[in-house]
Amino acid sequence: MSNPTNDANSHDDHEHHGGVGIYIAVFVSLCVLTSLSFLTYFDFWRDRVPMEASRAFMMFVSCTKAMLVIMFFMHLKWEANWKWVLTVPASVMSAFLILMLIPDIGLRMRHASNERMIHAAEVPAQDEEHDSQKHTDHPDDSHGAEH
Amino acid sequence: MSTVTADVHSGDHADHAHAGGFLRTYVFSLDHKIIGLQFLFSSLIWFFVGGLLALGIRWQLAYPWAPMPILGNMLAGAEGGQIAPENYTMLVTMHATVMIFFVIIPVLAGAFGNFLIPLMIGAEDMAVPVLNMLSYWFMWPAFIVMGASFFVEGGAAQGGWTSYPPLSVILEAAPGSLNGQTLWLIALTMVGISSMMGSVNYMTTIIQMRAPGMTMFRLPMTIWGMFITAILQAFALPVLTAAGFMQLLDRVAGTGFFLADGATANNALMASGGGQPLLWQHLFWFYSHPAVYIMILPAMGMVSDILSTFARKPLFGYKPMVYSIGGIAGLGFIVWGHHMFVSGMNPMLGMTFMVATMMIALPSAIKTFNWLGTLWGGKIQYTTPMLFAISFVSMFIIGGLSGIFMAATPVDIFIHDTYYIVAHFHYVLFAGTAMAVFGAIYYWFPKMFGRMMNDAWGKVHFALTFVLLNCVFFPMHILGWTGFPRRLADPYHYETFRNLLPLNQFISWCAFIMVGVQVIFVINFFWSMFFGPKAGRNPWHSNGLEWQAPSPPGHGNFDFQPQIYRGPYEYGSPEVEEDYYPQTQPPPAE
Amino acid sequence: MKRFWSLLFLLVPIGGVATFLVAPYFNIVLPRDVSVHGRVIDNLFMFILYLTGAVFIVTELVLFYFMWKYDAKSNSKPVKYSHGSHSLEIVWTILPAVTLLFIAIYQMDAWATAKMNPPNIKPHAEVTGRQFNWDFRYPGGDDELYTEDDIVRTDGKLYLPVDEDILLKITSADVLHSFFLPNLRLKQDVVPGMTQSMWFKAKKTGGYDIVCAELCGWGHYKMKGRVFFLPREEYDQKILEMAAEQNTMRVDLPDEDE
Amino acid sequence: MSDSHSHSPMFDYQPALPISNGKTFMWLFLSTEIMFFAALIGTFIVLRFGAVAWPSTHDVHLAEIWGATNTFILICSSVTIVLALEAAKKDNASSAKGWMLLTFLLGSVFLGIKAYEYQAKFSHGIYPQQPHSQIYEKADIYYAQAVRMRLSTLKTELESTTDRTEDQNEQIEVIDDIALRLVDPAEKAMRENPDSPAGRVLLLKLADEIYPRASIHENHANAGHAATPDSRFTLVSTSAEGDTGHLAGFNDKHPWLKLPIMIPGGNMWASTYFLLTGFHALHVIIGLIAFVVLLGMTLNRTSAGVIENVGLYWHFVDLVWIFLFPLLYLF
Ligand code: HEA
Ligand code: HEA
Ligand code: CUA
Ligand SMILES: [Cu+2]
Repeated sequence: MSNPTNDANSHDDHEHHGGVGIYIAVFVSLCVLTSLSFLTYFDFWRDRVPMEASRAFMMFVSCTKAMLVIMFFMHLKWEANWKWVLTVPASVMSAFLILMLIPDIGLRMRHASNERMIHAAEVPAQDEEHDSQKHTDHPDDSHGAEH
Repeated sequence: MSTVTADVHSGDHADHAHAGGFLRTYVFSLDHKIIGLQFLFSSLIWFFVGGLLALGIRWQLAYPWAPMPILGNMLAGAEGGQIAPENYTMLVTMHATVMIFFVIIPVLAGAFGNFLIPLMIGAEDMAVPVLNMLSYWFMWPAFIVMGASFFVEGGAAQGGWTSYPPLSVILEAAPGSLNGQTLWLIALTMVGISSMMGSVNYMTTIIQMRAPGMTMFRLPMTIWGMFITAILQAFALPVLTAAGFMQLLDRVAGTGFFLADGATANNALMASGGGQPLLWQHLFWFYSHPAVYIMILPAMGMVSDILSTFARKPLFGYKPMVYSIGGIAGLGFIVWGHHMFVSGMNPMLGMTFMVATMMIALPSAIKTFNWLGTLWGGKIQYTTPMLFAISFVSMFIIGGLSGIFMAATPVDIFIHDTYYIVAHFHYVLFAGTAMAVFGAIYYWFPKMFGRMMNDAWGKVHFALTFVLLNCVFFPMHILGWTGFPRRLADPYHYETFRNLLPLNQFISWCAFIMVGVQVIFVINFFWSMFFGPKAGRNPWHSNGLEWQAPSPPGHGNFDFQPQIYRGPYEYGSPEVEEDYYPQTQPPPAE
Repeated sequence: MKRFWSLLFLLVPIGGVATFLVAPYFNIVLPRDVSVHGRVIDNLFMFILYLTGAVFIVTELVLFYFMWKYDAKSNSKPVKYSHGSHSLEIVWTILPAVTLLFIAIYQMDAWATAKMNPPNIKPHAEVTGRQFNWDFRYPGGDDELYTEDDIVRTDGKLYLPVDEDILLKITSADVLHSFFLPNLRLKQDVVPGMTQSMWFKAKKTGGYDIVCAELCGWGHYKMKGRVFFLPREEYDQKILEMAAEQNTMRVDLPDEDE
Repeated sequence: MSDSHSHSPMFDYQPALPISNGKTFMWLFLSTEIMFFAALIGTFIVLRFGAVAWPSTHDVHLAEIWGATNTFILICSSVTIVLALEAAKKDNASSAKGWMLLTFLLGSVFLGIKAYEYQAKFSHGIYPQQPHSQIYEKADIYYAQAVRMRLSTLKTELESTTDRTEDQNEQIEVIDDIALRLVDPAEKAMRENPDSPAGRVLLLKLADEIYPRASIHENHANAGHAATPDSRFTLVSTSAEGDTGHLAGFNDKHPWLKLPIMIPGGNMWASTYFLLTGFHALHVIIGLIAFVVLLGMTLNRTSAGVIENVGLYWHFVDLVWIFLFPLLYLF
C-alpha cells in the first residue's frame, strides 16, 4: 500500500474500462432520454397522464440521465467501493434539505398570499363576453390553489 | 533533546532562506505550520476586537445611554461616546460575526487544523499546499471588507449575526442595511470560500496522507474532531454560501427570494415578492447549526488529547468517542429547525426537530462521561493546559444542559430570544471552545515556537478567567428565566425587567475585568515566544506523533520516516518503563 | 493550596445552585403567570431544571471528586490502565436516552396545545407588528374583521377579556417581529406575508408587557406594548368607548367614488 | 510538496482510497458543489411550487428548443471530454488536444446560446431590477399608473425636443393612442367602480396589448383544452409565431416604449431563473478556463490525471444542467 507519490496507481488500473463504444452507447441513450421528456408534450400523453405524473416522469428521466453520466462518464461504475463514501452522503443530505423545506415553504405559501391570488391575472368570470380571447382558467397556477 | 531541536531549527532556517526569502517563508508560505500560525495570529487579533465590541454591549446594558468612557467614541462613533440604539444592534451583530467567523472557526480549523493535522498524522504537508495558502489569503478580503464596513455610511451590519430578512434585505429597514449588510455578505462569502478550500484539503489529507501504521482508529481525537468538522463544513457551508448569494442578490439586484408579497418598509412598497423570509432561516440554520458543532468538535478533540496526556491514562472509550463525534455530526444536520420553533415554522416540523435535538444530547453525554472516565483513576497533573481542558468539560456540561431546555419546544416558546439563549451559547462557545483554545495554545505552544509558556502566570490567567466568566455568564441564565430578551439596547424600558439592572451591572463589571485579565495571557504569550525556556521535542511526555518531531518542526515536519505502532493514548502502559509510550516507539522485542 | 484546583471546580456546582436559589429573593424569577396554560410550561421548565440540575450536580461533583482524589501529587496508586468499559458505555447511553426520550414525548402535548390546536372561535383582534409599534384592529360590533366598523388602534394598548378563550390573528407589515407575552408564556414571530394565530386564556386582570422579541431594527428595544385583561363588562365597555373614539377620529375617505 | 529541493524525506503514506489525492480532492469538492446546487435548486422548487402564480415558459420567452439544444450540446461535450481523457491515457496527445478543443468549443456554444436566451428576456424587460422591477404581478391600478408614468416620461422627453423628426411625431401618436384608448378607460372604470370587474377587464386588456402572454393565447388557439386547468401544458401545439411562441405586443412593435409588463409570478420567475442558470453558467465559465489551461499543456499520459479531474468537474456541470433543463423549461 505504500507508494511514495501515491499518484501512480490511479490511472493504470482502469485502462480497459470505458471505451469509445460504451461512450457512444451512453451518448445515444442520453439523447433518447432527453427526447423522452418531450413525450409529455403530445396531446395523446397529456390527455391521459396527470401533470404530477408527467413531472415525476421527467424527473425520473433526469435521474436516469444523471446516473448514466455518473456511472459511465465519471467512471464510477468501475471504481471501488470508495465511490459510495464520497457520493452518497452529499446526495442524501441534499435530498434531505430539499425535503425538509417542502412542508414549510413549499406548502405553506398557499395560505400566504391569497389576496394576490385573487387579484392575479384571471378575468372575472361574469365578463366572458367582454374579452373573448381570455379564459377563466388558471394559466399560471399549477397547484390548483383555487381549492 | 533540546540540542537536537535547536539544530533542526537552525537548519530549517537556512533551508527557508534559500527557499525564497522572507515573503515566501512567512507571508505567502505554503508550509502548513506557517499558515496555521498566520491563522492563529489573525484570529487572536480579531478576538481582541470581538472582546472590545462585547465591552460596548456590556457597557450599554449596565449604563444605558451613558457615554462610554475611552472606548465609546471608537465603538459607537456617536457624540460623546454614547451608544445609539442602532449602534447597539451593530455592536451585537459584529461581536457575534467577528467571534464566530473570524475567531472561533479560523482558530479551530484554520490555526490548529492547519498546524496539527499533518503533524499528527505524519504527513509532510497538506495535500494541496497552494489551496491551503489561498484559504488563508481569502480571509483577508473578508477581514478588510468587514473592517471597512464599520466606516461606511450607515455603519456595519445591524441585522444580528443571523441576518434575518426582510430586515437585512430591505435597504430602508435599518441604517446598517444600507451598505454594511452588503459588505457583511461579501465578507461572509469570502470566509465561505476560504473554509471550503480548507475543509476539502483537510479531508483529502486525512484520508490519503496518514503515515504507515496510522490507521483511522489510531488517529488522535483532535484529528477526528478536525476531520468530522471538515465534513460538516464541506456539506453545510455551500448552503450558507448559496443563501448568502441570494440575500446579496435580493439587496443589489432586485430579486425577491426572501421578500414576502407586499412587504413594506418606511411605508414604501417593495417591488418584487413571492419570496419567503423563512426560507432564509432554513438555509441559514442548515449551515449554522452544524456550524455550532464545527465550533466545538475540534475543541472536544483537543480537550480529549490534553485530558489523556495529563491524566497519564488512556483516553476512556476511544471508539465510543469517535462514534459519538460522528453521531453529533450526523444528527447535527437534522436539528437545525430548533432555532425556528417560534419562527412560524410548521409546528409538525417543530416536533420532529425537537426529537432530533433531544437525541443529539446523547453523543454529547457519551463524550462527557468518557472524559470523566479518563480522569478516573489517573494521576492528574494540574498544568495550565490541563486546567483549561477540565474547565472545558465542566463548562460544556452547563452549556449543554441548558440546551435541553431550549430543545423542549414548549419551554423554548418562553426562553427563545432571551438571555437564556445567550447564556447557553456563551457557555458552549466562550466557556467551552474559547477556553479549550486557550488550553490548546498553552499545550501546543512549545511545538509552535519551541519555547514553553510560563506556567504560573498561565494558572493565574486560568483561575481569574474561569471565575470571572462564570460570574459573567451564569447569571444570564436567571436573566433568561425572567424572560429578559436579547438584542435590546435598553431593556429597562420594560417594567418587567427594570429590577434586573443591578445584576447586569455586576455582569458587566465582571466582563470588563475579565477582558482586562487577558492582558496576562497576551504578555505571557509574546514574552514566551522570545524568552520562554526552550522546550524539547516532547515537553509533556506525550505520545502523540507531533511530539516526536522537532520543536518547532522544520520544513517537511519530520526528520525521520514516521512509522506508527499504536494509538496515541497509551499512557501508563505496562509494556514500558515510562508512563508514556509514543506512537512511533517500536514495541519491545519479545 | 494542595487541593486548590479541585476546590475551585467545586465552586461551579455550588455557585450554580446558589444562583438559582438566591435569585428569587431578589425577585429574579419566572414572571408572574396569568394564563391558564402557562402552568404547563412552567412545570416543564421546573421539571427540566430539576432533572438537568441533578445531572449537573452529579457530574460536577464527580469531576470534583476525581480531581481531588487523583491528583498526581497525592495519589500514590498506579494509574488504572483502562481503555474503557463496554458495560459503562451502554449504561450511560441508555440512561440519558431514556430520559431524553421521556422529555421529548412528555412535552409533545404542551406543544400541540400551544401551537397546533387553535380554538374554533372568531379572532378577538388582529395584531400587526410594524417598525416600531404594535397595531391592533378589533372586529368591532359585527365580530368580523376587515369591515367598516373595525376599530384600529395604534397606541400599543391591547384590551382583551379575562377568563375567556382568546384568539389573535398576528402578522407583520414590514420585517420580522416577535409577539412576546412574558406573563402568558407566549411568543410567536410575526412574518410578513404570513398570517398566524395565537390563542390563550388569561386568568388575572391587569396590564402586562408586550415585548418585541425579534430583532427588527434600531427601534427594536422600544417596540413595547401593553395588554390589558378586563372583566367581560369592562371589556365590552372599553370596546364601545374605543368605537366611539374611532368615530370621532375618523377621517372620511376622499369621496371620489360618488 | 512543490519545493522538491527540501531536505525533508519523501514520506510513505497509507492512503485509504486507491485513488490520487487530486481525484479525492475533486470528488470531495464535487460533494460541496452538490450541496451548493441543492440549496439553489431546493429554493427554486419550494418557491416555484409554493408560488401562487407562475408564468408558463412561453410567457417569459423560454423556448424548450434552446434548452434541449443546450442539453444536447452539454451531452456532446461530456462525450468529447471522456474521449480526450481516453486519448490522453493512450498517450495520444494530439488527438486528446483535438477532443479538448472540441469540448471547449461546445462549452462556448452553450454559453452563446445562454447569452442569446438571456438577451431574449432582457429585451422584453424580464429581469430583476432595483429599485423597482419592470414586471408587475397583477393588472391593477398601480400597474396602470406605472404605464401612465412611463408614457408621460416618454412624451415629455419627446415634446421637449425642438425639431422633431417624423419618427418622433409618430412616437407621440403611439403614446397618445395607448393612453387614450387603453389607460384612460381602465383607470376611469377602476375609479368609478373599484369593485366591478369591468375595470379589471380593461386593465387586463391593457396589459395584454402591451405584453400578450403566450399562455393566454395558446389556450385560445387550442380551445379544446382551455377548459382543463392544466391546459397551459399545451406547449408545443401553440399558435405562436416565431420560435419563442410570443405574440407581438406594443413593446415588440415599438421597442423604444419599454412599458411595464404584467406577468403573474414573473418576478419570482426571473429571480430563480437567473439565479439557477447564472450560477450554472458561472460554472461553465470556470470549466472553460480550465480547458484553456489544459489546452496549453501537453495532453499525454502524465496529464491524464488532471484531465480526469477537470472531466469530473465538467460532467458535474452537465449533471446540474440535466436537472435544470426539465425544471426550468418543461415543468
Ligand atoms: C458550540 C456551540 C454550541 C453547542 C455545542 C450547542 C449545543 C446544543 N444546543 Fe445550542 N446554540 C448555540 C451554540 C451551541 N449549541 C448558539 C450559538 C445558539 C444561538 C444562536 C442564535 O440564536 O444566535 C444556540 C441555540 C440553541 C437553540 C435555539 C434556542 C432558541 O433560539 O430558541 C437550541 C434549541 O434547541 C439549542 C440546543 C442545543 C442542544 C440540545 C445542544 C446539545 O448538543 C448539547 C448536548 C450536551 C449536553 C446535554 C451536556 C452533556 C450531557 C450530559 C451531562 C448527559 C446527561 C444529560 C441529560 C440526560 C440531559 N441551542
Ligand atoms: C465565539 C463566540 C463568542 C464569544 C467568545 C463571545 C464573548 C463574549 N460575549 Fe458574546 N455573543 C456571541 C458569541 C460570542 N461571544 C454571539 C453569537 C452572540 C449573539 C449575537 C446576536 O444576537 O446576533 C453574542 C451576544 C452577546 C451578548 C448579547 C447581546 C444582546 O443580545 O443584546 C452579550 C451580552 O452580554 C455578549 C457578551 C459577551 C462577552 C462579555 C464576551 C466575553 O467573553 C469576551 C471576552 C473577550 C476576550 C476574553 C478577548 C480577549 C482578547 C484576547 C485574549 C486576545 C489576545 C490577543 C493577542 C494574543 C494578540 N455577547
Ligand atoms: Cu419589533 Cu423587535
Ligand atoms: Cu442549533
